[in-house]
Amino acid sequence: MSKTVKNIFIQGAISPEFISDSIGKHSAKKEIGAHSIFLGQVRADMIDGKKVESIEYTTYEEMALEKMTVIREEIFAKFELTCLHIYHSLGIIKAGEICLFVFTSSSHRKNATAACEELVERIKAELPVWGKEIMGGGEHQWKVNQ
Amino acid sequence: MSKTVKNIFIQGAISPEFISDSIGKHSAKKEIGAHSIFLGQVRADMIDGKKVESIEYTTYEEMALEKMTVIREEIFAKFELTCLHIYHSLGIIKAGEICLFVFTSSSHRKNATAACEELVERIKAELPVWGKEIMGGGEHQWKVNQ
Amino acid sequence: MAIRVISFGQLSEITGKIFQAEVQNTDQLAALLRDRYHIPVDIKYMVAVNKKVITNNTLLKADDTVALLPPYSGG
Amino acid sequence: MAIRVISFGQLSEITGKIFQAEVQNTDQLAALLRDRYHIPVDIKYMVAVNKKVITNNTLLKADDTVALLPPYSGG
Repeated sequence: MSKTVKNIFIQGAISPEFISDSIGKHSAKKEIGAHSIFLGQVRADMIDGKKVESIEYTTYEEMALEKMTVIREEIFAKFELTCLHIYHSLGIIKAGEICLFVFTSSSHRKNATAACEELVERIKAELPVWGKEIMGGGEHQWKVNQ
Repeated sequence: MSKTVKNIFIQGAISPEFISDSIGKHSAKKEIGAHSIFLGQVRADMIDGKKVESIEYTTYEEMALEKMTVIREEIFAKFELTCLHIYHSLGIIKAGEICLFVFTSSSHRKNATAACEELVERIKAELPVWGKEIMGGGEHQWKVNQ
Repeated sequence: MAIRVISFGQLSEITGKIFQAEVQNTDQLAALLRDRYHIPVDIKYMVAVNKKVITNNTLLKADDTVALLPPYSGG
Repeated sequence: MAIRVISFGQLSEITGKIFQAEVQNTDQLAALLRDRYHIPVDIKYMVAVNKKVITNNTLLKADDTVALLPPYSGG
Protein backbone atom coordinates (compact mmCIF):
# COMPACT_ATOMS: atom_id res chain seq x y z
CA MET A 1 0.00 0.00 0.00
CA SER A 2 1.64 3.22 -1.08
CA LYS A 3 0.30 6.37 0.51
CA THR A 4 1.34 9.86 -0.42
CA VAL A 5 2.72 11.37 2.76
CA LYS A 6 2.28 15.14 2.49
CA ASN A 7 4.42 17.41 4.58
CA ILE A 8 2.45 19.75 6.83
CA PHE A 9 5.33 21.44 8.61
CA ILE A 10 6.58 24.94 7.90
CA GLN A 11 9.68 26.43 9.49
CA GLY A 12 8.62 29.62 11.26
CA ALA A 13 5.29 31.46 11.40
CA ILE A 14 2.51 31.12 8.81
CA SER A 15 2.09 34.47 7.08
CA PRO A 16 -1.27 36.03 6.13
CA GLU A 17 0.01 36.11 2.52
CA PHE A 18 0.53 32.35 2.59
CA ILE A 19 -3.09 32.00 3.70
CA SER A 20 -4.48 34.30 1.00
CA ASP A 21 -2.43 32.47 -1.67
CA SER A 22 -3.94 29.23 -0.47
CA ILE A 23 -7.47 30.69 -0.58
CA GLY A 24 -6.92 32.18 -4.04
CA LYS A 25 -5.90 28.83 -5.51
CA HIS A 26 -9.44 27.55 -4.93
CA SER A 27 -11.20 29.99 -7.25
CA ALA A 28 -10.81 27.52 -10.13
CA LYS A 29 -12.69 24.83 -8.17
CA LYS A 30 -16.19 26.01 -8.96
CA GLU A 31 -17.97 23.18 -7.18
CA ILE A 32 -16.85 24.70 -3.86
CA GLY A 33 -19.49 26.67 -1.97
CA ALA A 34 -17.91 26.94 1.47
CA HIS A 35 -14.46 27.20 3.03
CA SER A 36 -13.81 26.76 6.72
CA ILE A 37 -10.50 27.97 8.13
CA PHE A 38 -9.01 27.61 11.57
CA LEU A 39 -5.93 29.60 12.58
CA GLY A 40 -3.98 29.07 15.78
CA GLN A 41 -2.20 32.20 17.01
CA VAL A 42 0.47 32.24 19.73
CA ARG A 43 -0.97 33.86 22.86
CA ALA A 44 1.02 36.07 25.21
CA ASP A 45 -0.24 34.24 28.30
CA MET A 46 0.87 35.35 31.75
CA ILE A 47 2.48 32.50 33.71
CA ASP A 48 3.41 33.26 37.32
CA GLY A 49 3.70 36.94 36.47
CA LYS A 50 5.83 36.34 33.39
CA LYS A 51 4.66 36.87 29.84
CA VAL A 52 4.99 34.25 27.12
CA GLU A 53 6.95 35.87 24.30
CA SER A 54 7.09 32.91 21.93
CA ILE A 55 6.50 29.19 21.57
CA GLU A 56 9.10 26.87 20.12
CA TYR A 57 7.50 23.92 18.34
CA THR A 58 9.24 20.60 17.78
CA THR A 59 7.87 17.36 16.37
CA TYR A 60 8.61 13.71 15.76
CA GLU A 61 8.23 14.41 12.09
CA GLU A 62 8.12 10.89 10.63
CA MET A 63 5.49 9.76 13.11
CA ALA A 64 3.49 13.00 12.83
CA LEU A 65 3.30 12.80 9.03
CA GLU A 66 2.23 9.15 9.12
CA LYS A 67 -0.45 10.00 11.67
CA MET A 68 -1.57 13.00 9.63
CA THR A 69 -1.94 10.79 6.54
CA VAL A 70 -4.28 8.52 8.47
CA ILE A 71 -6.28 11.43 9.89
CA ARG A 72 -6.55 12.99 6.43
CA GLU A 73 -7.93 9.77 4.96
CA GLU A 74 -10.41 9.31 7.78
CA ILE A 75 -11.67 12.87 7.44
CA PHE A 76 -12.08 12.50 3.68
CA ALA A 77 -14.02 9.27 4.27
CA LYS A 78 -16.26 10.86 6.90
CA PHE A 79 -17.06 14.22 5.28
CA GLU A 80 -17.80 15.20 1.70
CA LEU A 81 -14.90 17.53 1.01
CA THR A 82 -13.44 19.03 -2.13
CA CYS A 83 -10.09 19.55 -0.44
CA LEU A 84 -8.27 19.87 2.82
CA HIS A 85 -5.00 21.61 3.73
CA ILE A 86 -3.04 21.63 6.96
CA TYR A 87 0.07 23.56 7.95
CA HIS A 88 1.79 23.57 11.33
CA SER A 89 4.76 25.74 12.25
CA LEU A 90 8.02 24.46 13.69
CA GLY A 91 10.68 26.52 15.45
CA ILE A 92 10.17 29.74 17.36
CA ILE A 93 6.85 31.51 16.74
CA LYS A 94 6.36 34.87 18.43
CA ALA A 95 3.18 35.89 20.27
CA GLY A 96 0.69 37.27 17.74
CA GLU A 97 2.01 35.08 14.94
CA ILE A 98 0.12 32.18 13.37
CA CYS A 99 1.31 28.62 14.05
CA LEU A 100 -1.56 26.45 12.73
CA PHE A 101 -3.62 26.72 9.54
CA VAL A 102 -6.41 24.21 8.87
CA PHE A 103 -8.42 24.73 5.69
CA THR A 104 -11.37 22.63 4.45
CA SER A 105 -13.57 23.21 1.40
CA SER A 106 -16.84 21.63 0.36
CA SER A 107 -19.85 22.28 -1.83
CA HIS A 108 -21.95 22.91 1.30
CA ARG A 109 -21.02 24.52 4.58
CA LYS A 110 -21.88 21.78 7.08
CA ASN A 111 -19.22 19.41 5.77
CA ALA A 112 -16.51 22.06 5.58
CA THR A 113 -17.24 23.37 9.08
CA ALA A 114 -17.57 20.01 10.82
CA ALA A 115 -14.47 18.60 9.11
CA CYS A 116 -12.39 21.65 10.05
CA GLU A 117 -13.43 21.42 13.69
CA GLU A 118 -12.70 17.70 13.91
CA LEU A 119 -9.32 18.17 12.23
CA VAL A 120 -8.28 20.80 14.77
CA GLU A 121 -9.27 18.55 17.66
CA ARG A 122 -7.42 15.57 16.21
CA ILE A 123 -4.29 17.58 15.36
CA LYS A 124 -4.08 18.83 18.93
CA ALA A 125 -4.76 15.42 20.47
CA GLU A 126 -2.98 13.03 18.11
CA LEU A 127 0.02 14.70 16.46
CA PRO A 128 3.36 14.31 18.22
CA VAL A 129 4.15 18.02 18.40
CA TRP A 130 5.40 19.89 21.46
CA GLY A 131 5.29 23.56 22.30
CA LYS A 132 7.83 25.17 24.63
CA GLU A 133 6.53 28.48 25.99
CA ILE A 134 9.41 30.92 26.29
CA MET A 135 9.05 33.75 28.79
CA GLY A 136 10.58 37.21 28.82
CA GLY A 137 13.50 36.38 31.10
CA GLY A 138 14.48 33.33 29.03
CA GLU A 139 12.70 30.88 31.32
CA HIS A 140 10.43 28.36 29.70
CA GLN A 141 7.68 25.89 30.43
CA TRP A 142 6.18 23.11 28.37
CA LYS A 143 2.79 23.94 26.92
CA VAL A 144 -0.17 21.79 27.98
CA ASN A 145 -3.13 21.46 25.59
CA GLN A 146 -6.56 21.90 27.14
CA MET B 1 -29.90 54.18 22.90
CA SER B 2 -27.23 54.84 20.30
CA LYS B 3 -25.78 51.82 18.59
CA THR B 4 -22.88 51.89 16.19
CA VAL B 5 -24.23 50.42 12.97
CA LYS B 6 -21.27 48.96 11.07
CA ASN B 7 -21.52 48.40 7.36
CA ILE B 8 -20.92 44.83 6.29
CA PHE B 9 -21.54 45.21 2.57
CA ILE B 10 -18.84 45.29 -0.08
CA GLN B 11 -19.52 46.02 -3.75
CA GLY B 12 -18.20 43.05 -5.74
CA ALA B 13 -16.24 39.97 -4.69
CA ILE B 14 -14.15 39.68 -1.52
CA SER B 15 -10.50 39.26 -2.54
CA PRO B 16 -8.02 36.90 -0.83
CA GLU B 17 -5.84 39.98 -0.17
CA PHE B 18 -8.69 41.63 1.75
CA ILE B 19 -8.89 38.49 3.88
CA SER B 20 -5.14 38.35 4.57
CA ASP B 21 -5.10 42.06 5.46
CA SER B 22 -7.88 41.40 7.93
CA ILE B 23 -5.98 38.44 9.43
CA GLY B 24 -2.73 40.40 9.65
CA LYS B 25 -4.39 43.20 11.65
CA HIS B 26 -4.90 40.77 14.53
CA SER B 27 -1.22 40.08 15.22
CA ALA B 28 -1.15 42.98 17.69
CA LYS B 29 -3.95 41.39 19.75
CA LYS B 30 -1.82 38.97 21.70
CA GLU B 31 -4.63 37.60 23.84
CA ILE B 32 -6.00 35.85 20.74
CA GLY B 33 -5.27 32.14 20.49
CA ALA B 34 -7.74 31.07 17.80
CA HIS B 35 -9.35 32.49 14.67
CA SER B 36 -12.28 30.87 12.91
CA ILE B 37 -13.09 31.94 9.36
CA PHE B 38 -15.96 31.02 7.10
CA LEU B 39 -15.89 31.91 3.41
CA GLY B 40 -18.82 31.54 1.05
CA GLN B 41 -17.80 30.96 -2.57
CA VAL B 42 -20.17 31.19 -5.54
CA ARG B 43 -20.78 27.69 -6.91
CA ALA B 44 -21.20 26.91 -10.61
CA ASP B 45 -24.30 24.77 -9.99
CA MET B 46 -26.06 23.07 -12.89
CA ILE B 47 -29.75 24.03 -13.07
CA ASP B 48 -31.80 22.22 -15.71
CA GLY B 49 -28.68 21.65 -17.77
CA LYS B 50 -27.51 25.27 -17.50
CA LYS B 51 -24.52 26.40 -15.52
CA VAL B 52 -24.65 29.21 -12.95
CA GLU B 53 -22.05 31.76 -14.03
CA SER B 54 -22.61 34.32 -11.31
CA ILE B 55 -24.89 35.43 -8.50
CA GLU B 56 -26.18 38.98 -8.19
CA TYR B 57 -26.74 39.94 -4.57
CA THR B 58 -29.11 42.68 -3.47
CA THR B 59 -30.18 43.71 0.02
CA TYR B 60 -32.55 45.86 2.00
CA GLU B 61 -29.51 47.59 3.42
CA GLU B 62 -31.02 49.64 6.25
CA MET B 63 -32.90 46.64 7.63
CA ALA B 64 -29.97 44.26 7.12
CA LEU B 65 -27.55 46.51 9.01
CA GLU B 66 -29.97 46.98 11.88
CA LYS B 67 -30.47 43.21 12.07
CA MET B 68 -26.72 42.61 11.86
CA THR B 69 -26.15 45.00 14.78
CA VAL B 70 -28.55 42.95 16.91
CA ILE B 71 -26.98 39.64 15.85
CA ARG B 72 -23.50 41.00 16.56
CA GLU B 73 -24.52 42.06 20.08
CA GLU B 74 -26.17 38.72 20.80
CA ILE B 75 -23.13 36.77 19.61
CA PHE B 76 -20.79 38.92 21.73
CA ALA B 77 -23.05 38.31 24.73
CA LYS B 78 -23.19 34.56 24.14
CA PHE B 79 -19.53 33.80 23.33
CA GLU B 80 -16.29 35.11 24.75
CA LEU B 81 -14.81 36.79 21.70
CA THR B 82 -11.96 39.22 21.18
CA CYS B 83 -13.45 40.39 17.91
CA LEU B 84 -15.81 39.60 15.09
CA HIS B 85 -15.89 40.76 11.47
CA ILE B 86 -18.47 40.17 8.75
CA TYR B 87 -18.42 41.11 5.08
CA HIS B 88 -21.05 40.27 2.47
CA SER B 89 -20.77 41.07 -1.22
CA LEU B 90 -23.36 42.96 -3.24
CA GLY B 91 -23.66 43.07 -7.03
CA ILE B 92 -22.52 40.41 -9.47
CA ILE B 93 -20.11 37.80 -8.06
CA LYS B 94 -18.73 35.26 -10.52
CA ALA B 95 -18.52 31.50 -9.82
CA GLY B 96 -15.31 30.80 -7.90
CA GLU B 97 -15.30 34.22 -6.22
CA ILE B 98 -15.90 34.83 -2.53
CA CYS B 99 -19.16 36.51 -1.45
CA LEU B 100 -19.20 36.04 2.35
CA PHE B 101 -16.42 36.42 4.93
CA VAL B 102 -17.16 35.72 8.60
CA PHE B 103 -14.22 36.04 11.00
CA THR B 104 -14.24 35.43 14.77
CA SER B 105 -11.31 35.51 17.20
CA SER B 106 -11.02 34.36 20.79
CA SER B 107 -8.43 33.32 23.33
CA HIS B 108 -9.59 29.70 23.01
CA ARG B 109 -10.84 27.82 19.99
CA LYS B 110 -14.27 26.62 21.17
CA ASN B 111 -15.69 30.14 21.39
CA ALA B 112 -14.26 31.27 18.05
CA THR B 113 -15.49 28.17 16.24
CA ALA B 114 -18.99 28.05 17.75
CA ALA B 115 -19.53 31.79 17.27
CA CYS B 116 -18.45 31.64 13.63
CA GLU B 117 -20.81 28.76 12.90
CA GLU B 118 -23.76 30.44 14.58
CA LEU B 119 -23.05 33.71 12.76
CA VAL B 120 -23.10 31.99 9.37
CA GLU B 121 -26.42 30.30 10.17
CA ARG B 122 -27.99 33.55 11.37
CA ILE B 123 -26.67 35.58 8.43
CA LYS B 124 -28.21 33.13 5.98
CA ALA B 125 -31.51 32.90 7.87
CA GLU B 126 -32.04 36.44 9.14
CA LEU B 127 -30.41 38.98 6.84
CA PRO B 128 -32.61 40.43 4.10
CA VAL B 129 -30.26 39.58 1.23
CA TRP B 130 -31.24 37.95 -2.04
CA GLY B 131 -29.16 36.09 -4.58
CA LYS B 132 -30.10 35.90 -8.25
CA GLU B 133 -28.36 33.01 -9.99
CA ILE B 134 -27.46 34.03 -13.52
CA MET B 135 -27.02 31.26 -16.08
CA GLY B 136 -24.90 31.13 -19.22
CA GLY B 137 -27.66 32.10 -21.64
CA GLY B 138 -28.66 35.13 -19.56
CA GLU B 139 -31.54 33.32 -17.86
CA HIS B 140 -31.77 33.57 -14.09
CA GLN B 141 -33.42 32.03 -11.11
CA TRP B 142 -33.70 33.18 -7.51
CA LYS B 143 -31.39 31.37 -5.13
CA VAL B 144 -32.97 29.36 -2.31
CA ASN B 145 -30.98 28.82 0.88
CA GLN B 146 -30.92 25.29 2.25
CA MET C 1 -53.49 57.40 1.53
CA ALA C 2 -50.46 56.48 -0.61
CA ILE C 3 -47.98 54.21 1.16
CA ARG C 4 -44.45 53.73 -0.14
CA VAL C 5 -43.75 50.05 -0.81
CA ILE C 6 -40.28 48.64 -1.59
CA SER C 7 -40.09 45.27 -3.23
CA PHE C 8 -37.13 42.85 -3.16
CA GLY C 9 -35.82 39.75 -4.89
CA GLN C 10 -38.23 37.91 -7.12
CA LEU C 11 -41.11 40.23 -6.13
CA SER C 12 -39.33 43.28 -7.51
CA GLU C 13 -39.54 41.68 -10.96
CA ILE C 14 -43.34 41.65 -10.67
CA THR C 15 -44.15 44.93 -8.91
CA GLY C 16 -41.10 46.99 -9.77
CA LYS C 17 -38.59 48.14 -7.17
CA ILE C 18 -40.73 50.85 -5.54
CA PHE C 19 -44.41 51.66 -5.91
CA GLN C 20 -47.17 53.59 -4.16
CA ALA C 21 -50.16 51.71 -2.78
CA GLU C 22 -53.49 53.27 -1.78
CA VAL C 23 -54.10 51.11 1.30
CA GLN C 24 -55.01 51.57 4.96
CA ASN C 25 -53.46 48.39 6.32
CA THR C 26 -51.29 45.43 5.36
CA ASP C 27 -54.23 43.12 4.61
CA GLN C 28 -55.40 45.57 1.96
CA LEU C 29 -51.86 45.60 0.58
CA ALA C 30 -51.86 41.79 0.34
CA ALA C 31 -55.16 41.94 -1.56
CA LEU C 32 -53.76 44.57 -3.91
CA LEU C 33 -50.69 42.46 -4.63
CA ARG C 34 -52.91 39.49 -5.44
CA ASP C 35 -55.52 41.36 -7.49
CA ARG C 36 -53.59 44.07 -9.28
CA TYR C 37 -50.10 42.50 -9.52
CA HIS C 38 -51.29 38.87 -9.79
CA ILE C 39 -48.55 37.62 -7.51
CA PRO C 40 -48.72 33.81 -7.76
CA VAL C 41 -49.86 32.08 -4.57
CA ASP C 42 -46.73 29.89 -4.49
CA ILE C 43 -44.52 32.96 -4.02
CA LYS C 44 -44.01 33.33 -0.29
CA TYR C 45 -43.01 36.66 1.24
CA MET C 46 -42.92 38.53 4.51
CA VAL C 47 -44.03 42.11 5.05
CA ALA C 48 -41.95 44.61 7.04
CA VAL C 49 -43.31 47.94 8.25
CA ASN C 50 -40.50 50.39 8.99
CA LYS C 51 -37.99 47.52 8.89
CA LYS C 52 -39.90 45.35 11.38
CA VAL C 53 -41.44 42.14 10.08
CA ILE C 54 -45.16 42.03 10.93
CA THR C 55 -47.28 38.91 11.23
CA ASN C 56 -50.77 40.35 11.83
CA ASN C 57 -52.74 42.93 9.92
CA THR C 58 -51.15 46.31 10.70
CA LEU C 59 -52.56 49.82 10.27
CA LEU C 60 -50.40 52.01 8.05
CA LYS C 61 -49.59 55.72 8.43
CA ALA C 62 -48.69 58.04 5.57
CA ASP C 63 -44.96 58.09 6.34
CA ASP C 64 -44.60 54.35 6.87
CA THR C 65 -42.32 52.38 4.59
CA VAL C 66 -43.52 48.91 3.76
CA ALA C 67 -41.14 46.26 2.39
CA LEU C 68 -42.01 43.00 0.63
CA LEU C 69 -39.42 40.36 1.49
CA PRO C 70 -39.20 37.01 -0.31
CA PRO C 71 -37.27 34.23 1.51
CA TYR C 72 -33.70 35.37 2.21
CA SER C 73 -30.88 33.81 0.22
CA GLY C 74 -27.73 35.63 1.28
CA GLY C 75 -24.37 34.08 1.98
CA MET D 1 21.75 -4.96 22.89
CA ALA D 2 21.85 -1.17 22.32
CA ILE D 3 18.50 0.30 21.31
CA ARG D 4 18.24 3.79 19.82
CA VAL D 5 15.92 6.00 21.87
CA ILE D 6 14.68 9.42 20.75
CA SER D 7 13.35 11.74 23.39
CA PHE D 8 10.92 14.64 22.87
CA GLY D 9 9.60 17.73 24.63
CA GLN D 10 10.31 17.98 28.33
CA LEU D 11 11.91 14.53 28.40
CA SER D 12 14.63 15.56 25.94
CA GLU D 13 15.83 18.07 28.54
CA ILE D 14 16.44 15.19 30.96
CA THR D 15 17.77 12.41 28.75
CA GLY D 16 19.16 14.36 25.82
CA LYS D 17 17.68 14.19 22.33
CA ILE D 18 18.99 10.72 21.40
CA PHE D 19 20.62 8.04 23.54
CA GLN D 20 21.44 4.33 23.42
CA ALA D 21 19.85 2.03 25.97
CA GLU D 22 21.01 -1.53 26.79
CA VAL D 23 17.56 -3.04 27.20
CA GLN D 24 15.63 -6.09 25.97
CA ASN D 25 12.13 -4.68 26.27
CA THR D 26 10.17 -1.51 27.05
CA ASP D 27 9.68 -2.36 30.72
CA GLN D 28 13.47 -2.45 31.14
CA LEU D 29 13.63 0.91 29.37
CA ALA D 30 11.07 2.39 31.79
CA ALA D 31 13.16 1.12 34.72
CA LEU D 32 16.30 2.64 33.19
CA LEU D 33 14.59 6.02 32.75
CA ARG D 34 13.52 5.94 36.38
CA ASP D 35 16.78 4.69 37.85
CA ARG D 36 19.50 6.21 35.68
CA TYR D 37 17.76 9.38 34.42
CA HIS D 38 15.63 9.93 37.54
CA ILE D 39 12.61 10.99 35.50
CA PRO D 40 10.12 12.34 38.06
CA VAL D 41 7.01 10.21 38.51
CA ASP D 42 4.71 13.15 37.74
CA ILE D 43 6.08 13.36 34.18
CA LYS D 44 3.73 11.34 32.01
CA TYR D 45 4.87 9.97 28.69
CA MET D 46 3.98 7.39 26.06
CA VAL D 47 6.42 5.01 24.38
CA ALA D 48 6.40 4.41 20.63
CA VAL D 49 8.26 1.54 18.97
CA ASN D 50 8.90 2.23 15.29
CA LYS D 51 6.38 5.08 15.43
CA LYS D 52 3.57 2.96 16.94
CA VAL D 53 2.51 3.78 20.48
CA ILE D 54 2.67 0.66 22.65
CA THR D 55 0.74 0.05 25.86
CA ASN D 56 2.13 -3.31 27.02
CA ASN D 57 5.67 -4.46 27.57
CA THR D 58 7.22 -4.98 24.14
CA LEU D 59 10.30 -6.93 23.11
CA LEU D 60 12.88 -4.83 21.29
CA LYS D 61 15.10 -5.78 18.34
CA ALA D 62 18.45 -4.20 17.54
CA ASP D 63 17.14 -2.03 14.71
CA ASP D 64 14.05 -0.78 16.51
CA THR D 65 13.65 2.91 17.19
CA VAL D 66 12.01 3.79 20.45
CA ALA D 67 10.51 7.24 21.06
CA LEU D 68 9.57 8.83 24.39
CA LEU D 69 6.54 11.07 23.91
CA PRO D 70 5.31 13.48 26.59
CA PRO D 71 1.69 14.72 26.21
CA TYR D 72 1.27 16.43 22.86
CA SER D 73 0.85 20.19 22.77
CA GLY D 74 0.74 21.17 19.13
CA GLY D 75 -1.57 23.70 17.54
